[in-house]
Amino acid sequence: MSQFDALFQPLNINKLTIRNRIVSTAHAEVYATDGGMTTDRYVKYYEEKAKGGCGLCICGGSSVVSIDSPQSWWASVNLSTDRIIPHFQNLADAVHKHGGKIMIQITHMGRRSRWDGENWPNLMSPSGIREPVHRATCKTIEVEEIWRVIGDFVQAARRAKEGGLDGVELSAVHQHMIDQFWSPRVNKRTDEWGGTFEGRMKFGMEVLKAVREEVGPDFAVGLRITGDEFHPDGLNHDDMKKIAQYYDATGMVDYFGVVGSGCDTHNTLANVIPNMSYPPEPFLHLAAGIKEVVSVPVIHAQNIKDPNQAKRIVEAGYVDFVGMTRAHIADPHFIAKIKMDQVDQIRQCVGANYCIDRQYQGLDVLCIQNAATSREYMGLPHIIEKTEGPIRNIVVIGGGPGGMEAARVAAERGHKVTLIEKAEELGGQVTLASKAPQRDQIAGITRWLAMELDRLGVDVRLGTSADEALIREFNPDVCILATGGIPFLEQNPEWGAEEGLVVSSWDILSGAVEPGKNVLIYDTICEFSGMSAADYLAAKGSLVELVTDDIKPGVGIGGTTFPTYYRSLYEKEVIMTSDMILDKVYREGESLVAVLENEYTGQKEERVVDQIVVENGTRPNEALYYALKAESVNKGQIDVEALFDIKPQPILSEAADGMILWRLGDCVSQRNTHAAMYDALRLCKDL
Amino acid sequence: MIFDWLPSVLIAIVLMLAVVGAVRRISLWRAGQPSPVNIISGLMAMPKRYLHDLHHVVERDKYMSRTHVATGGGFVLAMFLVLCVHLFGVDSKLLAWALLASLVMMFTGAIFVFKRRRNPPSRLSKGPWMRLPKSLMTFAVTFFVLTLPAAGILPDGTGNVLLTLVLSALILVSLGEMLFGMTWGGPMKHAFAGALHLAFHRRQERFGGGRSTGLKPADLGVEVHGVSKPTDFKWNQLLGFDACVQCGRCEAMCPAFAAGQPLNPKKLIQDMVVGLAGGTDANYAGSHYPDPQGKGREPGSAKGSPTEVITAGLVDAETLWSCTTCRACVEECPMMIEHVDAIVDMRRFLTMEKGETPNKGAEVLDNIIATDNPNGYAPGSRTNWAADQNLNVMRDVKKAEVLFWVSDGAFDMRSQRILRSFVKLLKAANVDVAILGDEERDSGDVARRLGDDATFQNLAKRNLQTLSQYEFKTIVTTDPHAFHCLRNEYGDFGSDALDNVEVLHHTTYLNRLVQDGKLKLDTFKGGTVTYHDPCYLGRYNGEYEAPRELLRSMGIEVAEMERSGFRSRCCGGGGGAPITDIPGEKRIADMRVEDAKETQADLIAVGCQQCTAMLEGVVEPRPEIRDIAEILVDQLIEEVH
Amino acid sequence: MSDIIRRDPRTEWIARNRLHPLYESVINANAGEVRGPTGLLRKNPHKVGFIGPNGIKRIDRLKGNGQGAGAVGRGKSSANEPVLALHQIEAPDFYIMVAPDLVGGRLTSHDKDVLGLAHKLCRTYEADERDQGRSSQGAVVAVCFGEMKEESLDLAGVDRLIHLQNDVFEGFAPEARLEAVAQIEQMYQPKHWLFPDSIHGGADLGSRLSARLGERPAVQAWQVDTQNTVCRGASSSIDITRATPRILLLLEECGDAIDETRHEAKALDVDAVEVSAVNIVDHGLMDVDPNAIPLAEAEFILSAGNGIHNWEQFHDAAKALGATEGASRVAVDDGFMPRFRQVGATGTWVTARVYVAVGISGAIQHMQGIGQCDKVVAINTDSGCDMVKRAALSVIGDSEEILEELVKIVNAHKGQVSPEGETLEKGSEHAA
Amino acid sequence: MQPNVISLVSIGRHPQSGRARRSEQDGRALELGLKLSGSHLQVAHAGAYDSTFSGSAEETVLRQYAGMGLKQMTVLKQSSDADVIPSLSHYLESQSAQVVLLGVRAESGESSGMVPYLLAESLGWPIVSRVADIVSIENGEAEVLLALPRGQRRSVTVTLPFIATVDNAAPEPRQTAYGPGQRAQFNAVDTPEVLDELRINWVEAPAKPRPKRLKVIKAKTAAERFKAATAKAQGGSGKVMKNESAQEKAQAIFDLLIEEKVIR
Repeated sequence: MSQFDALFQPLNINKLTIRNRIVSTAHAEVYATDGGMTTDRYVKYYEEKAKGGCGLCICGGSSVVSIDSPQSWWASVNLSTDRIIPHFQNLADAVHKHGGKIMIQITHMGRRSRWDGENWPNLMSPSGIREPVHRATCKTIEVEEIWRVIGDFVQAARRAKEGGLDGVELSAVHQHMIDQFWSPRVNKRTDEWGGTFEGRMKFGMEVLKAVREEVGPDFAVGLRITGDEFHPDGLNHDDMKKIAQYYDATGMVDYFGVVGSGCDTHNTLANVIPNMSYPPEPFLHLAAGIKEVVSVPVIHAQNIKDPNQAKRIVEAGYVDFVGMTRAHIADPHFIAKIKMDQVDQIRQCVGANYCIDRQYQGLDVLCIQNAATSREYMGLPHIIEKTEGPIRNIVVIGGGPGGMEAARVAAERGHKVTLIEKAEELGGQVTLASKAPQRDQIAGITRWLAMELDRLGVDVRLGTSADEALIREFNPDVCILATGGIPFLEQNPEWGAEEGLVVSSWDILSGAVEPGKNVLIYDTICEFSGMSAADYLAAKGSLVELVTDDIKPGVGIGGTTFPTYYRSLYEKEVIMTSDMILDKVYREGESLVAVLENEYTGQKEERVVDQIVVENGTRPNEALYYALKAESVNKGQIDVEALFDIKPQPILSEAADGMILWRLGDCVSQRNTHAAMYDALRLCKDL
Repeated sequence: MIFDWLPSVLIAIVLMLAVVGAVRRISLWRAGQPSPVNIISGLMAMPKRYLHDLHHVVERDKYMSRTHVATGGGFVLAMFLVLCVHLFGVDSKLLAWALLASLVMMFTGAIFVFKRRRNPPSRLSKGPWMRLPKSLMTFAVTFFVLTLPAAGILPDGTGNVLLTLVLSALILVSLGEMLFGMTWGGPMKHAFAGALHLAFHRRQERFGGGRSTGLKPADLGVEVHGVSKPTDFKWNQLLGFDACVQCGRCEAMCPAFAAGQPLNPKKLIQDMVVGLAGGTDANYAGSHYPDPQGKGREPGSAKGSPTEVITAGLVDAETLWSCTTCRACVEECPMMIEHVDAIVDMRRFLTMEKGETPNKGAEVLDNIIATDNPNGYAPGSRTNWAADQNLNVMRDVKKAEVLFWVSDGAFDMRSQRILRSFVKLLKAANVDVAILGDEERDSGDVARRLGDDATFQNLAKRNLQTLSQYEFKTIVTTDPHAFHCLRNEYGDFGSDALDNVEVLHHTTYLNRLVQDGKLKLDTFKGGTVTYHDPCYLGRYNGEYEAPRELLRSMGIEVAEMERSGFRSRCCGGGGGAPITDIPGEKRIADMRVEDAKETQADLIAVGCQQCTAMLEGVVEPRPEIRDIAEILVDQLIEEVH
Repeated sequence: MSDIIRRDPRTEWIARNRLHPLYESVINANAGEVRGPTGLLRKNPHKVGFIGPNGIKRIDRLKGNGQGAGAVGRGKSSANEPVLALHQIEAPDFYIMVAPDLVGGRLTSHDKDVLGLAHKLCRTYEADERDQGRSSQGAVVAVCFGEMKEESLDLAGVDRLIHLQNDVFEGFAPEARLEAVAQIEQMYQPKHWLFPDSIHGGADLGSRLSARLGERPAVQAWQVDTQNTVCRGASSSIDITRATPRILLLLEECGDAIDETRHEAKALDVDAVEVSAVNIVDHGLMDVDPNAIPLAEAEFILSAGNGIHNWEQFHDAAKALGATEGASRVAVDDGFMPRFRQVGATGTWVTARVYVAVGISGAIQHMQGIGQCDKVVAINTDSGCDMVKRAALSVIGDSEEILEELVKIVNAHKGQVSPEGETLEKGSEHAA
Repeated sequence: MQPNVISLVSIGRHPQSGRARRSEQDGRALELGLKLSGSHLQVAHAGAYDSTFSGSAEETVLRQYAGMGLKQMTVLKQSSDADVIPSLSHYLESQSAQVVLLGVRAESGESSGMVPYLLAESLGWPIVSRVADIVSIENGEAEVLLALPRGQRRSVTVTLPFIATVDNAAPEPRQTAYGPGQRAQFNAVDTPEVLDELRINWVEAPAKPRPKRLKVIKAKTAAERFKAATAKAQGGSGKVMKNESAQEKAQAIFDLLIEEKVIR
């Protein structure tokens, strides 16, 4: 046993024995295709968590029970047809095989969805009030429809049970149909389905009763609720305690999952999956409050990412189970590593929210730092096996996330690896990114890699600038260039980068350039770097205006992250200006003048500032690549067919003397951390 | 010869002296506690035991075994014939010629003894033992010369006064050593005591290929528990100490000695001899106890007498606590001395009477008493590990083909991996298995080895009580220590719970499954594998083959370590040694991993969670360490149903 | 009314022209916030900027853009601290005595919980009296000994204060304190005596008083009303429900601290206390090895982050200061400190009275771990970091230099205090 | 001159198994007693001693105490619902004890920790609580180390006779040995028995764990609750020193450390 004993006390949910206190809570995976069927990818994704020791997986966040609750644009599971049953059987078998348990969240989304796709339904909600995040207009649900939806819940629960799943979780959270009825914010009805407390409770109660009747007393049925909607006209914590008690009293609920915050506005939505700017477990008090009043186990997730943290929460008895969903996305072997006494080897979630932010764009959930997650079905491994082939001499140039991941994977394969980094510390652009306010956690990505490189005995040489001669000295079998990029300030000569009129966001974040008093940031990329530079400058006391030619600053940042930037920037009175192109910069006395041009009208205006920061992305730092390309056996080429197929690069099995040269990450073209690490993993896993 | 009568008189006198010596020696032994033996049948069985069981051990060293056959055999024969020819005066040329031949044989042996003694290995004691080859040769030459007339080679009466006197002196010298020394306490004592030890051995079951390794239960409620002074030993244990030939084979095998912990089994037995006879260790001429901390005990400073407390001046308690109870010394001892019994007997005194179990000992014992497990975990959490295993629990099913004895590995994350692997294999083979769940308790192994037999017996009785409620044919366990307790030690407590129950180690059981085709295995492709024999599986229970056969069934050709099988070196984890944690110069586990590294192994296969823990505690780089069940599970071909 | 824009074209014109002689005054006049009748900040987005020399609209936030745009009122509107209602008692009809631990001269959260409970009991008694048609008002009295640093007794619910500050009560003086409370008991006959059941002295004093008065106290009590009390017993394995006695030794979180009212904290007189025959004499605190104290319990922590470059100096400084060592996650991940020294959500939660963070900018997880620390001192090069925002004292600059100076001062101080380097400092030291 | 020391022991409770055991603190009290007066130490226990005693869990535990090297132990016969104070104080008075040692709090029963205080009051002796060690006893005075929170120690002197409660910080009790424990004699003594009447009316129930309070958010509006939950901890306006010399900065820190008494 270990210091984490508290996490390994089994606990029952109804008749279901959960082997530990760690749960992967319901989230939209965006992996169900073919009309909402769980695919091989879906199954393997959950199987990996079960294999890694996760106690309970609740899959299928927002899986729909009705045909008119659309699921296609975020590819959730569709329980409105019997077609799903055999798929569930595969899923259940895969998880049970490893001792895990699996349930599914079922729901009707009501107004919290989009109508413009699939069957083009009319969305329904208790009082037809529009939902802002999805810009969802809807009709007022009629009583006949209410009973039909209740029936759909029953059928969906039956399908889950017949498919061999261990239980269902009714979603009464995130402003789905049940809590739409609960919340006075949206339920303005005066009939028996609204008005009084009992009236507002009625829909959920009827669903619960009908489902319980269908599945019998022994099948696990949970209820996921909010702990406080944080809306002035919504449900507060005391309301929720009352509601939880009310449902608990029926004896028909086997557990409560508690989520802090409502989420039908952009700002509250960000709370639901707290990113790295939040304190640890910010809403635990809400879950603990619910636990005080109910008699069944309580599950709580939200920013619980570390074993010590989880242990502390469970040990103290605030809740019975901790949800560690993103923690499992970052490392599905989280539990196994605790058990193997490898806590320091856990790849810890840093709260970058790449996963959820992709989901809100209708894209499949991926992990910013673990490219194997959800690609298990393609054969991308979480545990890298040692090679049975020749041991190679590998040199990696560049200690950013791509280079470090390449070095890590190569070293796990058992090769002799040297990593050369020009700077005095590892991390590359991630280190820069971590300098911004509330973004320090992101450095966890490369800090983990650095610890792994150390553990694996990679020869890391810092403060070493690599050139052709140095590389030749190593006489490597494979040379991997991950030298990253260089800020691209020369695109428009009128910006005066040559004369030093503008500086880059790197200059600012690295501290190479002192913050000005009155700064204009021109951001064409509209992702993290520009927002971070603005936040950084404002935190240092600069007056900041953030200008973009795009439709809004930070438009490329996902739905759970831009709100926290906005909170921070607005609070610091950063002016955000969109639709303006930086035309030119000139000096006027002590000051700099930025000439901006409205994209749509061509009208120009000026800003007098004392510092101009341009964030215009990077150009590849590729001089070394071209210097080495000719002498390499593969002429620097990567076989993309093999690469995309997750197959070994053919050159590895060809008996050719000389050095193989690959490049990856921003040193090819600017993409992101995940892209660099994905390439590193798929290139090096077969080395 | 001038004085024809002289040799026979001399022989008779020395024989008389030898009888006096024997009486004294026997009385020293009889000061020990009673231990019933059958004197007649013991003596009758003795020659066969000598030729078979003892020789079987000696035979491991061919040089010494031939030397001993020649010397010892020659001497016994010669002595018999000397008595016939020279004492009783049987006049037979044939006998005389036979005597000459046996003396030649003895002399030849003695030459080899002499050669051995010219540059003896460090394990051999020196001192009086250095003169032994000379005494042997003197005996042979003397009686050879003396017998020449009787054989008719020289005429009767050859020689003069001088020759007679010389021969007489030599007779006294050589017979003094060979007969009087044998009983009074010279190097030849081993022959006398050794022979009797074979006859009256406390573990008669050991002879004829048998195995007797379970500790004898301590009497509880007596005035003093355990052995405090030499006379607290059973008389035949004292006899056993006297049988020691100081060959140092135990010393060479002892892991604690090699690690520089203050234990040398040979010295310990010699100290016991000092204790039983009284005196000091000044005459001891072998290696002393290692002294890693420079506490400095001068030879001669260890004093004892039959009635003095052993740990008050004769042997340091640390010496007793250094033992891992690995039985390597016992296995190696040609005189079949039981070192481990003696050590545990003395530990019983230290723990049950003095309350002086070192380091974590007291805490562990307290925990075992209060929670039935050594680390003080909640007894109700014993089955937590199996929450996802869907295992039957005996309380529910009442009967099963196989009872899986989980042991305290249930509380340890590392060991749980072994348990889960084993369960998976059982399931793949469709075995009807159940566990005791939270009703199981620590087997008592550690408590017993730490000398707390009261707690051991308490646990044993309660476990037996639990077991007696259920029906099963086989007990299987992944823990060789629990295996040993259940199989060899629980029988002493008058319960029928284990009657007709086969107790098996998991490797034995798994091997049966594999041989019966119940488990299909893939070929292993993971580099070189060596196998570490757990002491409590191998030496204690003789199971060397099943684990190896299992490995072979996966296509693994075991790269054997130099010390493997019955000579396997302990991991350092037995006998509560990690708990008492007596410092040495090295760690035993480190040495064991070094052994493995010499085979170029990438993987050390093990069959014991304690060994796994000890070997994994060695700092990397080192070979990977996995239980055989874990290796098997990775090669298991799962049938798709 | 509020949406009518008030314009003054002339001022606007002056504001546009930086060379106008009245420019400064106009701008300055507009420098203040413009607020509407409800007090909300008013902005007119149409009026930002002016026309620059090239005939292009220009925004210059530093120098001003004319009306409403100049010198933005940065920093938080110093939100009016709400003034809490004062709970006044003219002449108390009964008293509830609370003897807080006052660790380091300040109320602990345990003390505040007990005070809160005292008020809860008070209110119930008052209500009971009202139900009987009588009017009665109780006062919560804090009975304090020794040094007092607490500045918000009024906010913690102290109606009346008995503060005994006299040499005989300083340090460890259980007998004198018992005499004092016994005398207070005689003078005021309080309805209850409440003590924190703590190792800071509350349990001891409460037990002494109970024994003196021969009254059975409720010990380890955590759920209390005027009728019944629930106590933990048998190593916290059982709950004992019993009638509420007069003396209560209360566990942490037995009540909710006062947060909505202010109280008078008016001094209450006590006659001079006779302390006869002292059998226990205090000789002060002993020095202990700070690194032998578990991090979670340590009183004084010197904690290192990635701003440390001279680790040897850091360890020396910790030694000189007698502080327990802590570390940030980064310092641990980077291998400079062992894992068990890690402070924060992912490591150990600490409770130090003084936490000195050297080169730790304050990741949010770290801040959670030091949430219960009283005084945080930040040594950092970045004055904008979160640790500085959290700290009671921040010094900005190179940590190596500052630690060096600090060690010098401490060593000089030590030389003065105990030139012979005694381990036991006799006499004057007290920590109540 | 060896002081007359009496250690009092009770039946403990193992936190994991709930079984009766040698109590942590009483064991330490006994150990301290052995240190102070060796074989002269008297040990007493007030509890049931009747026909069911032999073979009971209580006997096992008392024999564990005895196994620390006691030849005999006094059992003051008391039924389980008795108030042990009269019995104990009667006994202590009769033995003219000078130092009485016992744990701070019992591990079973009410565990109020009041026994030592009531004994002290009834005997009129001083009491020191949470003793880590008794360094010396000379001239009718004992030098005692008290255990304070956070691992701190205080040195006090106390006049004899006195009662001391022994903290977990005191040296661990020695190992208990089976043989001596089994052979120890129990001297059962009849002492006055007084029913604990108050306790009869108490209701006992198994305790549920009591999670520590999390942040208390009393904010009224939704926005305030939102902010309070998601904002990071900030202490507010501390003093910031930027341009002073390193020496001045160090002095400011030092002053604070002195003020807070963490440097003495």
